Amino acid sequence: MDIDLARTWVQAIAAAVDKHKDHLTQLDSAIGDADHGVNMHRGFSAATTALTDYTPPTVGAVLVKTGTTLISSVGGASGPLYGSAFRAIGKALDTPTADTQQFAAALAAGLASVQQLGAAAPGDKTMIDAYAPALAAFQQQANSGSDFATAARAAADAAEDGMRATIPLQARKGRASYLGARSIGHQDPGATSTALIFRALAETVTAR
Amino acid sequence: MDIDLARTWVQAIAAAVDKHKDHLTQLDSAIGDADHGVNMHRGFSAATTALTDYTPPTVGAVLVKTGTTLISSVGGASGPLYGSAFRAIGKALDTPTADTQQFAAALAAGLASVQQLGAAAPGDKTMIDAYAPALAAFQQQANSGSDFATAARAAADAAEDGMRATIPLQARKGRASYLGARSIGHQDPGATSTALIFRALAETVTAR
Amino acid sequence: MKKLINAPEAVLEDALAGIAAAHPTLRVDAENKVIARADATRPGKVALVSGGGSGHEPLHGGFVGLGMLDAACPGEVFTSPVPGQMLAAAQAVDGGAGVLFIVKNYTGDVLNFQMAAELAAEEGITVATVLIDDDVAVQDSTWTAGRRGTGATVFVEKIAGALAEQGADLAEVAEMGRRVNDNSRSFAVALTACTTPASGKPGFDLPDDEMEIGVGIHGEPGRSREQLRPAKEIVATALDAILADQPLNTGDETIVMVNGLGGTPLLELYVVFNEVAAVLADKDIVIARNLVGSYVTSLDMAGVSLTVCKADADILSLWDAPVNTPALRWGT
Amino acid sequence: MKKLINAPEAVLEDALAGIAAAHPTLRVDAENKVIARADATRPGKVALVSGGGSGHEPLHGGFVGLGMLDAACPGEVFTSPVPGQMLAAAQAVDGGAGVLFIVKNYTGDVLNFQMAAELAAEEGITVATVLIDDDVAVQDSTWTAGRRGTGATVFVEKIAGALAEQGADLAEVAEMGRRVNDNSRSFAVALTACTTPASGKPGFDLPDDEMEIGVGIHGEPGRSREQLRPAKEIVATALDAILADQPLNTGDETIVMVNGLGGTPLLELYVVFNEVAAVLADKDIVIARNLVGSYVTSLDMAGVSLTVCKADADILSLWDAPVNTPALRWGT
Ligand SMILES: Nc1ncnc2c1ncn2[C@@H]1O[C@H](COP(=O)(O)OP(=O)(O)O)[C@@H](O)[C@H]1O
Ligand SMILES: Nc1ncnc2c1ncn2[C@@H]1O[C@H](COP(=O)(O)OP(=O)(O)O)[C@@H](O)[C@H]1O
Ligand SMILES: [Mg+2]
Ligand SMILES: [Mg+2]
Ligand SMILES: [Mg+2]
Ligand SMILES: [Mg+2]
Repeated sequence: MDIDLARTWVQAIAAAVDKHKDHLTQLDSAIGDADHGVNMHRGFSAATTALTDYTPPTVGAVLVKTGTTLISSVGGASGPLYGSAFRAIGKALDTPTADTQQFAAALAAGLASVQQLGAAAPGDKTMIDAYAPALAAFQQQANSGSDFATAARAAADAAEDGMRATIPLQARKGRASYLGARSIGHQDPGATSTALIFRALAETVTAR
Repeated sequence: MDIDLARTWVQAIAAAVDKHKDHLTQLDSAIGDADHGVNMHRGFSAATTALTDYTPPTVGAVLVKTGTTLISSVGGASGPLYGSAFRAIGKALDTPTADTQQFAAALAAGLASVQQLGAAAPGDKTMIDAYAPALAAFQQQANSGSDFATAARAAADAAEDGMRATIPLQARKGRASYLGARSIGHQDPGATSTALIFRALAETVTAR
Repeated sequence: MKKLINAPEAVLEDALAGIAAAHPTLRVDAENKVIARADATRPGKVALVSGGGSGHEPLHGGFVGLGMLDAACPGEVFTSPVPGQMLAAAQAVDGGAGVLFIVKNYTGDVLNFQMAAELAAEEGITVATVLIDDDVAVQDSTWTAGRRGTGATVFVEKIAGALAEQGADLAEVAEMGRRVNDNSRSFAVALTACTTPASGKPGFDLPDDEMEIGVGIHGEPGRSREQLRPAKEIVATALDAILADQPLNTGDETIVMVNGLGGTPLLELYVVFNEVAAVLADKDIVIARNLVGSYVTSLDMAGVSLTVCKADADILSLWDAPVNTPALRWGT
Repeated sequence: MKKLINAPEAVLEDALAGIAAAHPTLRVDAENKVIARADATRPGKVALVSGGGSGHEPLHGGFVGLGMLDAACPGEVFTSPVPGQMLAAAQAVDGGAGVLFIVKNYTGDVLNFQMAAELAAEEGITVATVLIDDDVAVQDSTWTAGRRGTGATVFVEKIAGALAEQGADLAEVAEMGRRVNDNSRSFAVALTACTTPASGKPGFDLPDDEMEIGVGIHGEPGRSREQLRPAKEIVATALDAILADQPLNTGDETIVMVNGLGGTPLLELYVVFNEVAAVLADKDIVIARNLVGSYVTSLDMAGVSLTVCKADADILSLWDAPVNTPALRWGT
């Protein structure tokens, strides 16, 4: 991972969010308040704009800027959560490039930050349910010496599995928790956007 | 026409209005404010109640009481108009019985009262468009020596023709006038209730 | 039909009981269906009475109180009240200086108030009447029922009410009421039909991309049906109609009401007000005072009415005078 | 979707401009999206700041003014505002005595206000926070996001605002806000779903004879779906839930709000209030003060929420203290 790739990743997330905006909003409509697509779109549009005239010294700087922009533009639950995640990931990557192990550690810092802020555990039907398995898969590939692209693809696959696995869960955090048992049977919007983020990473590094 | 018949007529109107309540309201929904059925129902229910413990000295007293009750219970445009009509008809029948010619004159007084109050002319798409032809038919039968039942049936037929003839008219009075040309193509609710009133008269006197 | 009611026949009675329970400043006569100020009319003060069909809340009951109406007579939903109610109201609030009937121009309201005025006269109560007919969507001619009374009612009730509170006599209060009506024009647009409890069905079917232009407040269709357009264009249509009927000059001061018809969120009313303010600012017409909210409603109809009243210094100072009613309150 | 707007993306900006144009008592910072009192905070007065997603108007902007909020931060529709807005609001209204954040308990609102509090602290502004979580329809446990904040927000803003106006310090004002929240319980029922401008479709489909029980104010479905029932039974369900959670005793005094969710006519709210008054009277619980109207809305949703706040003499006297905001005004 280098500075250029980091920037391309954020742009790829923005493109994916743009494409899936309505889907995210419709998922959020079923068990939330119908704004997740718009929120993510507003945030990642702002992030790509913020990165346009910015010359980042490190990989991490790209992601810290992205996180800061998310916090200042998204609002809602996803703004602070994703914003803190990107900031934590970025802060762990204080170098012009990062290898697979470094990136795995950064992703772990990002997840820790989401959990610290949102206090959600795996199985609560949140973005964590895509993020945690994605991180685990990435870490495992890194440990077994796979290259970055392979690790990222494994993470994306795991995120999508985790995303689908939110369907039968009853929400215990976020707005969907208000529905009690009625949240069962719906896919979590935040887990879905997390899967988009990891898929964008896999595609970005694979394309390189 | 005698006191008993007058009372039976009012009861027959109440029954007809009860049966056609929803139809009257739906007609009023298309070009008015969707209350004509409820208005008529409230009024004639109150009228039959008012007549229950009342021992009228004359035919007219039955109808004056009916008119007064309509005024005090209906509201809307139809309350004062029908109320005045019945009061005027009743005031013209200050006797225990009334023959066909007397009744024709009374109906004329009723129409005059509606016109004086509402200032509508034939063709304005109001109750007048059923009332005026009904009166003319009744008067004509009275003049040619027909019996009361024959005259009343002719009046009912004419009222129904007049009612149907309101469909192509553009309203110039009442709420339907606000619609301008869009009132064309709809049957006037008040003309429809007037036709019910004359049909109830015909059936009441025929049954006797 | 989806309504928070017990039964269609019980709506008025139940709502009146609710009004009585909610507002200690009001005295509700459930039998006669009259909503009056809890305090007696000051002897010598002209009393203001208005009324009309229910379904337009807060009009009229929400405007009963100091500086506005002395009593309101609510009829059944969309049905003019009966003369007996109006008489009872006049008797309840007459302070010896006469009673002003404020009547929206609908055949039913006009006839019933007319009969009530005759009854009141027989009881020795002096009555004057102000007829409200501000809706420019309706063609006006001697051959028709004339223009409907809509939003201007709020302005007339407030301003005439303030003048009465100051001790003006019946002729002066009526004259001011007529002046405010003459100075006011309204126009309304509906995005959805409303459903009366008695009918249970929407008054008309409106496709998802269309609106009714020039509607009244009784669920009747409007003058025409058009494609739904952005707020800016809807406002332009409404203001064009209003200003065509009563041209205003540079520097003229106005009171403007952006009124929700019952089912329209306040958020949207502010969007509309922003457009109104922009158009009038462009013409150098001053919005000296405004109301943005749902004041003259049509049950659950989604839509908006605009009312513009040309206001001189007298009118503005009466507007600013204290008022204490459930729906309008300031200065107390 | 039928809305009086120009474009979904422009709703907040346009509405803010409309609020600015309508209310000279407010100062709207369009750039930072902050609605503040036009007059500066009296030095030494604790400043109250609230905010949340838009679509709940008049909450919160309509409660900015003397005796209530000093500033409000409106987010996008149903989306918590961002920390920068809250910081800008705090900076704009801090009078040196600290700022109270009044936060409805939603993950987004809580996290964003938390970040704002950190930023404000860095700027030397003392911040205290009151969390509103009055909705008994939501199961409360340490494992969940906890109860939603809904109607009690109005009570907290009014009562804490009055105390701040009287010169109490930040701890006292926060303490009072928490007391009012602790004393308040709400429950809501929806007859229709609402439609956000961005999604363009109703949040859920509800058959014509069904209602959602225990909904929030963000268009989410409720705890269960039931047959539509008469107002009396709906009120019984809601009050049962409220009183089960906070039993009240004979003679207890309360402030009760019957709140329309945006698409409900005032006529129906009075019908509902009548039922509430009857149930509480039956239990000898006193409704000392009440609000009947649409104060905390969910766009165009048809439905009602009930809020009951147990009130002692202090709370009642603060409730009665002067307030001058677009949506609540008395004593001035
Ligand atoms: N406490 C939490 N921890 C982690 N993720 C959460 C938490 N609460 C909510 N989320 C995620 O946020 C998503 C909703 O985001 P969004 O719709 O943008 O915000 P909001 O819920 O404020 O409208 C949910 O689908 C869920 O994945
Ligand atoms: N000026 C008038 N003269 C005669 N009949 C009228 C007049 N205005 C209205 N009507 C009649 O009244 C009917 C409507 O009655 P109703 O619906 O009960 O009252 P409202 O129009 O007040 O709701 C119309 O269909 C019409 O026939
Ligand atoms: Mg959401
Ligand atoms: Mg009618
Ligand atoms: Mg009517
Ligand atoms: Mg949201």
